[in-house]
Amino acid sequence: MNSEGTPKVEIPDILISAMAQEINNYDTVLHGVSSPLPVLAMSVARRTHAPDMAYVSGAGGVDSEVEQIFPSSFDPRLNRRCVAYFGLYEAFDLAQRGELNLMFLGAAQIDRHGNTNLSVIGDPDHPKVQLPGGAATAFLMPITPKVVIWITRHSGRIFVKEVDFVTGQGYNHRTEEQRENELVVISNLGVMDFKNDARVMQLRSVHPGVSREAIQEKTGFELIIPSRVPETPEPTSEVLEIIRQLDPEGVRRAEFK
Amino acid sequence: MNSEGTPKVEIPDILISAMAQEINNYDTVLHGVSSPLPVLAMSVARRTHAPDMAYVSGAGGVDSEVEQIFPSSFDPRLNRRCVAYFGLYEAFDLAQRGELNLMFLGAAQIDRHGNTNLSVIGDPDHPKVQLPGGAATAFLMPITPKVVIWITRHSGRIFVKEVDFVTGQGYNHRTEEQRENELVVISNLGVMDFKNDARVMQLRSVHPGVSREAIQEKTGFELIIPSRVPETPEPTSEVLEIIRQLDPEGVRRAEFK
Amino acid sequence: MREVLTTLEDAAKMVKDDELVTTGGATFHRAPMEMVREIVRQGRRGLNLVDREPAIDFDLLIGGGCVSKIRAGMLAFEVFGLAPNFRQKAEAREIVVKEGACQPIIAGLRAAAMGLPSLPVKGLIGSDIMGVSEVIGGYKQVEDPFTGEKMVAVRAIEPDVAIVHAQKADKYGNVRIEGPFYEDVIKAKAAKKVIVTVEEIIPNEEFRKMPEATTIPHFLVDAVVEAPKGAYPASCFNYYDADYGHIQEYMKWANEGRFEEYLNQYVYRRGER
Amino acid sequence: MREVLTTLEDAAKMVKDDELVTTGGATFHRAPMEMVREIVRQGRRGLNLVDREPAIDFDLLIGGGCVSKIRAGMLAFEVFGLAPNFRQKAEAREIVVKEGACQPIIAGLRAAAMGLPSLPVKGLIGSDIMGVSEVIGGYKQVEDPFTGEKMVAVRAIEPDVAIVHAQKADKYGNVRIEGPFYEDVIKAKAAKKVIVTVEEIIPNEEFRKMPEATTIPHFLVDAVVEAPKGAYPASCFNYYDADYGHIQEYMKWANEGRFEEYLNQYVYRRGER
Repeated sequence: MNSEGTPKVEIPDILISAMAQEINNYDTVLHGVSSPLPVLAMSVARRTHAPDMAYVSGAGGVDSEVEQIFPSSFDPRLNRRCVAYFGLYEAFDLAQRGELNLMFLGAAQIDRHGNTNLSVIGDPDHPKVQLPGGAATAFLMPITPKVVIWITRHSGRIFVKEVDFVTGQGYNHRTEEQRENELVVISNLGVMDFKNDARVMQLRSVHPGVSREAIQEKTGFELIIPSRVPETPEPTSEVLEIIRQLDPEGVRRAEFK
Repeated sequence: MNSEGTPKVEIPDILISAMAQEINNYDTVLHGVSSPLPVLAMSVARRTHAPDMAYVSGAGGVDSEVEQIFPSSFDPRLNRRCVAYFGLYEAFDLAQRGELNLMFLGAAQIDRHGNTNLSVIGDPDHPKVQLPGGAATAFLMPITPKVVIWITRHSGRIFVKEVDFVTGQGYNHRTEEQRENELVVISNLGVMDFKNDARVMQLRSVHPGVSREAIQEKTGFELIIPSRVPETPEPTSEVLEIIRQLDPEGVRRAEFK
Repeated sequence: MREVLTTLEDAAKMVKDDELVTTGGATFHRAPMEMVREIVRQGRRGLNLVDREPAIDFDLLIGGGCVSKIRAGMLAFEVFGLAPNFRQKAEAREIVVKEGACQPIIAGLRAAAMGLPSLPVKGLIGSDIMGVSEVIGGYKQVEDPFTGEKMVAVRAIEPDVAIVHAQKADKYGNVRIEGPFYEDVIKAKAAKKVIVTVEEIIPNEEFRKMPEATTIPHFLVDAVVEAPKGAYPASCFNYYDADYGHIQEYMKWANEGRFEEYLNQYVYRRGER
Repeated sequence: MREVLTTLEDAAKMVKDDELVTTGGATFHRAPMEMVREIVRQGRRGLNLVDREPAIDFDLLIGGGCVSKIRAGMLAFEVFGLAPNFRQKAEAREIVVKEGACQPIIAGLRAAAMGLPSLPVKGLIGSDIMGVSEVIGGYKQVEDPFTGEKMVAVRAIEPDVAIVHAQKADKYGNVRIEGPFYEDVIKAKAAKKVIVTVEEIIPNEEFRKMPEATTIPHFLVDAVVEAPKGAYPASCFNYYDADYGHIQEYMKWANEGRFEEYLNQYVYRRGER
């Protein structure tokens, strides 16, 4: 139905759209640094199904009317027409009070329990690769009611049996109470969650054109694959238009290279 | 030398002038609630010998140009032309860092160790008189490098053998380190400090026209009285003029009634 | 953003009997008096009140019979003297008083605002305040885990309701306080429910034009009420000064045992609109 | 108020070898780049750096040979990738890296700002970050004295120097930050010495006209320097945007082993004035 004027769907669009779907209206949502996809997903949600969400930007603004994204997710231009400034330390206080509903986080490695690594490949004291660091991960992962991890290059090097370093706490590194918090993984191939008693990664949906077998093959551990796995919904033309309007220069594609 | 145009010196003037003398240039000084005398003393100091002090008002303003005082020491008009707002909680953080040099506090009772009571006369659970409460006293007394207590009605009912309730910590309720902090008491009769090894109250100066014997008589415990006790210096005409300019309605006299 | 604009009456109903309540402002400045009057009119009972340095707002709630317990750093009428209803009811033991100190009350509120169960403070040790029987919140002597320094841990104070009077808000609950904030932003973060009365409701557009002036963002606020002169007889910076004459009259009536008359004239009768 | 206006050169001399330094801003925004360049020019050595999410400011100090230890929540060049000098020197073990997380770094700075030896935070437990060998600061698992809740106490981080770039200041050190503050006010309170570079020195009178816009009062500030374009190539809100082209060029030179050329062209040569 790729009608005239509707742009072609690309992989980043599918991730952004799926990430936006994780946001409910009235949620208070925060994004952090290096987060073009979360900024776009939050903007899409606000302009579509979640107009009343509280949009808290790592750049400092609340409910900004984002006009365009930039290579930095802290660019002050992202605070355009915000209603207030709210510092990251204040947003973290909110998280400690349990009032931050959703956070988007990245990962360089992830395992079947949902542990993520953003710190180091190899021995931490003798790093093979020094990663940028976990930022808010170790703090927010266990205590936030819902965390969405986005991964742009789904492969066995990233979806590993065991992470080299537990930056973010998977379900096997959490308290009983923290195991109630939701974790969703959205990659360039599909959407995964942990909605089973064992709290291990299971396939929730596959992106259009991706088979369950292909995902399993590119995952370094055994995924739980239910008998029925739907397709991730394609982004609507409205969503595609918002993405193209906010990111005319294609910043969103940088992470996929 | 009560020359033409110089106003008559009153007891409040002597207290205010003596309180102002306790402030050094470059000191960071805070006043609290119900504090017309401290507000006047700080204003006098800034306009005379301590122009570079940091004047932090309990009303919220920093280095305000106070034009007139009011029955409330938190009146926002006291913040006139301030350079910044600095909340009381921020000033308390400063105190915890040891960077608040001087605080003025009141007292309903005081004893020879410098313990003050602002809480209750009689048994705290069955109060004979419910006092207003200690405000910042229990927090600031022991940790502030210099505390100045002002008392407007020097008598044996206020200067007592033992306070009914220790709101503010005298030297016998302090750690070794806290015993280094200075405590000065300025009453309507004289100035007292604790500059002796035992850290008990001793007379530093008597106000003009007050004898050492009169002070001892109105004090419910034995004061240490050095062999030479000077007179408290009279306020200069400049100081008197500042006081009258800032307090044309005589708010400063309310506490002496 | 969700619309939270409501009426004084409906907002006051969010305050339930026996709840823990804190009010904004300090002594005679930006006290939420109109909401206090409405709470008295609605006959709320058994409230627990906590604040650093309240004055006429707490005293009116006490005089109106709404209060069972108090925790304050200081409750007085500045140079005018003791808070009349507070003193009478405390000495008659009709209310329970927890002697507080400003810093632990601030720290307790900050702990709640930060989502922490407690916060350590300096000072306090050696004061009899440490031993006063617990009414609301509490102290515990602790040692810092790194330095061993003796500190006092203050339990978080999470009010059921914070009532703040401010200058401006929009219908979504974005709030602009002008002049000193006191602990009002901390209180809005610490409390479970936040009610804000304002001199003026202004368009959301005004907040977007000057976001740096917003002091409380909408998602912390549960109800906004337009209440011009809502702090009277307390001051509201940029709008009106404290009416010290009225405050002295209030004291006179209360101290002369004629407080019912004050209530009739300034609280109940004002409700007949 | 004491005059603290000085030159870039003299202010930079307040930063001593081996001191613990934090910088204002976040990633590519209001980073105090002009002061960083001056510190590189003056050949400071052995600095310990701490910040939540620094970027080119820390990376330039590392590339300039000034740094021995780093503690950061994240040190990267946003979507452009890894911080080039940081990565090279960390992997070559020429600098020691303490993996941090944003919240404990913020909490450590807040503890220092509040005059507390430590501050508890939630989260963290279960992360390997807890076990990383201590370089700067530290964590300790504790239980809340009231609730028994398991928390992580974070040791106070009291930098020897905080370097902040802001939009405006007066000669006494009253500072006005426009747009987001990040942790800059906390850092000014936490550090022993505070150096502020600004786009513009404005008269004290401007602060008195609009005190609500003052973000750091003079008594927290030890030196003020007029440094127009002082955040470049980072952004300075209301003055200029980040120069992402320059930042990518910086990365290219560093990644291609030509960082000395960058230093010659943009740091040393600029110093010849």
